Amino acid sequence: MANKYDLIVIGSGPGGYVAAIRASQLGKKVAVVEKAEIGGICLNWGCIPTKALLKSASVFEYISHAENYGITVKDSKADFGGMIKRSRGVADTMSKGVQFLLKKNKIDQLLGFGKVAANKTVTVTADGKTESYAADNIIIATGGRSRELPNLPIDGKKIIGYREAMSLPKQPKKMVIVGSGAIGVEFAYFYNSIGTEVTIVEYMPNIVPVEDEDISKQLLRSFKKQGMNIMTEAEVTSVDTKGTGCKVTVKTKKGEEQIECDIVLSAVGVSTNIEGIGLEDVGVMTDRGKIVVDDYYKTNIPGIYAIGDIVHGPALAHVSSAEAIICVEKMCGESPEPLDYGNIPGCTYCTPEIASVGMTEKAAKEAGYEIKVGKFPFSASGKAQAGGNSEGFVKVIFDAKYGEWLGCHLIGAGVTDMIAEAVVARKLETTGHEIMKAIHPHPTMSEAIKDAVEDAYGEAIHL
Amino acid sequence: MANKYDLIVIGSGPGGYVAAIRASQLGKKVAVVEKAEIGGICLNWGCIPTKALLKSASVFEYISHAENYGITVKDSKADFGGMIKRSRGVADTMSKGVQFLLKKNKIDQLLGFGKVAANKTVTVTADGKTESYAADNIIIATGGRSRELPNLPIDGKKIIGYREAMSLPKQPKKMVIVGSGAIGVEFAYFYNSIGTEVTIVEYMPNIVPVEDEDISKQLLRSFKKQGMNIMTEAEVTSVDTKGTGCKVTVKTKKGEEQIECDIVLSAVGVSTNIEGIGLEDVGVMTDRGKIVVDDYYKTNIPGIYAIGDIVHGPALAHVSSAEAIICVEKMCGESPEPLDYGNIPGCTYCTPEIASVGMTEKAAKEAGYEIKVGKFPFSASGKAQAGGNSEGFVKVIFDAKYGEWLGCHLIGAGVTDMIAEAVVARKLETTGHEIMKAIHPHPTMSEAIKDAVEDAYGEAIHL
Amino acid sequence: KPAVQKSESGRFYSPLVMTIVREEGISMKELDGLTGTGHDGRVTKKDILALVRSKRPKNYVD
Ligand SMILES: Cc1cc2nc3c(=O)[nH]c(=O)nc-3n(C[C@H](O)[C@H](O)[C@H](O)COP(=O)(O)OP(=O)(O)OC[C@H]3O[C@@H](n4cnc5c(N)ncnc54)[C@H](O)[C@@H]3O)c2cc1C
Ligand SMILES: Cc1cc2nc3c(=O)[nH]c(=O)nc-3n(C[C@H](O)[C@H](O)[C@H](O)COP(=O)(O)OP(=O)(O)OC[C@H]3O[C@@H](n4cnc5c(N)ncnc54)[C@H](O)[C@@H]3O)c2cc1C
Repeated sequence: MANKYDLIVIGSGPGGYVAAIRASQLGKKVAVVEKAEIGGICLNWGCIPTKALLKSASVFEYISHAENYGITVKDSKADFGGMIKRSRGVADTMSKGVQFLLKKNKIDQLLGFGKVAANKTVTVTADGKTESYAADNIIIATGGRSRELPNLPIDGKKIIGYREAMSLPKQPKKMVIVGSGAIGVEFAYFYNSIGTEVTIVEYMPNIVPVEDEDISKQLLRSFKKQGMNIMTEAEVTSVDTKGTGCKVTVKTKKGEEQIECDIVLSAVGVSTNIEGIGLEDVGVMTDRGKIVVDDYYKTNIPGIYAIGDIVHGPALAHVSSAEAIICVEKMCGESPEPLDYGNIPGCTYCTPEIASVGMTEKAAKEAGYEIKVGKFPFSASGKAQAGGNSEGFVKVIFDAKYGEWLGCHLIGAGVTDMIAEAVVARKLETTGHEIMKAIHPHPTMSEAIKDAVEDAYGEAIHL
Repeated sequence: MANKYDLIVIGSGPGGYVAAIRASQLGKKVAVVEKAEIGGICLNWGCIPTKALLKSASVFEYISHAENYGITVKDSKADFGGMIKRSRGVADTMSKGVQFLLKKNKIDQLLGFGKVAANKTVTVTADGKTESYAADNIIIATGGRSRELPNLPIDGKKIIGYREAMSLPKQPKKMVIVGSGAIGVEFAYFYNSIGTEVTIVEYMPNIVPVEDEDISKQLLRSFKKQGMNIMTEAEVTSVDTKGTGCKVTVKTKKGEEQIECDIVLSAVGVSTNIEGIGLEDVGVMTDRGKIVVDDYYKTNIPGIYAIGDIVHGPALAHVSSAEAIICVEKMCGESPEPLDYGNIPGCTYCTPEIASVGMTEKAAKEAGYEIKVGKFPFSASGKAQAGGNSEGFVKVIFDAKYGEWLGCHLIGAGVTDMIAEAVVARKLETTGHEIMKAIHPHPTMSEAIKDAVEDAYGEAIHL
Repeated sequence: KPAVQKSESGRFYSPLVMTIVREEGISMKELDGLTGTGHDGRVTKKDILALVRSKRPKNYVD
């Protein structure tokens, strides 16, 4: 077979393209198979285009409150089409950027549907033609797609998933968003802030249910203040799409309720793309929709690896990329440390932003720790006051016995850029002491982390 | 003497008020003497009100570029008076906040001019009356004021210092700013962005001369793009204020030049408030305008300490506060570590923001290190693209031998909230390895730090 | 207050490791004798907790 590679990666998302580049850096001959856009969901339909929309929304919000900053604005309008266009443009630029990186690293791009086959072969089908490629190693990084609930079948018009939500032809007047994880609340913030009437329906008692309860409560307060309608412990039992709009039936603890809207966004999680890619043919083991791998992302079949959204662990771009590097370095004979899944930050980019790493207060208690908790509200921060961003707080959790930094939970302006401090400090096995004694510059939002740690240790100056 | 304290602090800035609160926490009976506003320069005429103005400017800039984000704005106007009023309001709120904290900690506020006198006494003079107070310990934290150059005497009308610059009755049309340290460039950005024609005159070859040269060059490019006129290796030799405006004579390498403007802002540094406060009477040693202290801020006179802008080290609020805590803890018999002056971040809040810690490339080379340098431009960052903030970069400097993180230099949007990662990691004695292996969330600006470290180690994925 | 201490061998230990060492009364010599599983043999929380567990000193509660 002429087409022989050291490594073939199926899927070009932040798992796949990073794996390919790292392998190429380590001297391997590499190809990437991609059936849709280079860069995967993350660059084309996930992380990046949503952040572009959210930036438009936050600029629009500043304009709406311009007089607070000593600026008079006569007349402003959110141009929905313009925002969508900008977002698609940013996604495009980033996708081209990855194409450039792949070329620069001499990685072949095999466009088409990839499938693993016997004897370490990958078949690529495009336009009805199938080619075979041999490889010493294969990494599967085919990522995910919107999960569908039985009562909420996505039709792409009135009941939509995230793709349609970021490319609608016109702005809906009323929207029901089902699910309040990161994707749900990001779209909720975006649409609400540009004038759509938004209702969030969440099955659990709290919105952003994976976060610390205090964070959920703050976001609830903030979102209500922004004018959203929020229903928790609630479930969509059916959607009637026969008329001009939708009639959504929601079951709550108080009974059933009907909500009318133009569009229902289903944001209830992600399913994995593991069907029809040959796993059964070669015998790759899966478990509840995920491919089973070891600490270095080896499947049960020698030479076949899997990373990203299709393996256990949180479905996040930075996790996919980290797994990619560990997988490839190990494959190439280096000795990377396994990923510490206990130290992975999660971010949500609505306003106020949320960022957290480590255990929630509840999880720490359930794990049997005796804890010290510290909190610092941005309302007491000089920089937050100066910036007009005094909503939110920092919450830190320490083990009372050894001083380990068990968890850090932030909600407020710009906190997604502040959580790295906690990740790095935890990686370096800090205790609270070092954070208090590291000089945080004044005036910054990041000082609030130090202030919260001081609070945990009973030494808060600014409270 | 009835008025007996464990500790009297002269000056209520971020040095003084923090010292007072920490001492009160440790069980001391404390008073603070203040002749002007509680909270010092920082809260009233420094860090905080300038950041309020800068926020107004950046909101105004967003409005001016609203169409980039898919927003149409018909008519917008910077209301200079409104911006100033907001800034004064924020300063006021913060000053009241500190008054509240002092009360809460049962610290007496002695309003008037404080002086140290023999036998550990402090005299406080207000409205012509002088009271004496005894104390076991005295901390001097009287801070600084605008430095005046002989050729640039501040008249408060046409040749002004920072106080007037943040409280002018009306916006100048043309302004010459002398000095391009943090204060100079922050005002330059503010005034230029709201429509004042700004010229910066800097004596040194680079603007922001304490920063790494690459940072200075980037800021120069950015400021020129924003339309400022920038003169380096230039010196104001005289200002003629006789006419309606000012005629500023600037000596450059090419010869002399005359610039007309409404207002000249002198931003050439800070002098210390050490005159007339009794230092000579009690024999406190000074050296070139600063009070001489040891590692724990003791002066040569037992029981008298000095902290903040009036002692050696960078004149920054976070330094004053850190010194305050170390000074007080030591005084109270604890064992604080001395401050590591090599790990103090410096921030400048113009757009693009600047944040740095540790050595510049030049300093590292001069210190004899063999170095590894890594750089990552925000133009290659997905978050920066999505946010429309692709100007600037991250530059990191490592010791090639042991991997020590010698310096970190950031310029770009929001970087003042990102530098804490480097400060904390350096405090925890990281090498580059741990930074690369700590999972930075995607998509964030903070990823660029990890990317720059990867570049230093020859493992950059995204370059 | 946990100060960052240096070992006699000059090895660097993380603040968390040092806190555990102090809390559990482990000697610097024992610590220096430990082989770490971290990057470049660094002793991590995991390694020191394993030592604590193996010794089960009086004040250790499982
Ligand atoms: C709206 C939204 C917002 C998000 N925001 C964030 C965020 O802010 N931060 C964050 O960390 N994560 C975010 N995520 C999650 C993030 O996008 C995913 O975790 C990440 O993209 C997973 O990377 P991956 O490489 O595993 O797979 P993907 O990015 O899903 O890439 C898989 C690629 O494989 C291709 N592919 C699939 N099957 C085949 C096949 N058989 N043959 C060839 N190619 C194939 C797909 O076309 C796709 O391009 C978001 C997700 C969504 C939907
Ligand atoms: C425009 C500007 C912007 C700045 N921005 C920043 C920034 O962003 N970040 C940063 O870190 N630093 C910044 N600084 C520097 C910062 O303000 C100072 O480093 C800090 O205020 C020093 O604190 P301090 O406690 O030593 O003194 P100060 O804050 O100067 O406080 C001293 C106090 O003592 C009082 N006082 C003086 N003499 C007497 C006396 N004899 N009796 C009674 N009271 C007396 C004064 O009235 C004053 O209130 C800025 C400074 C300026 C001017």
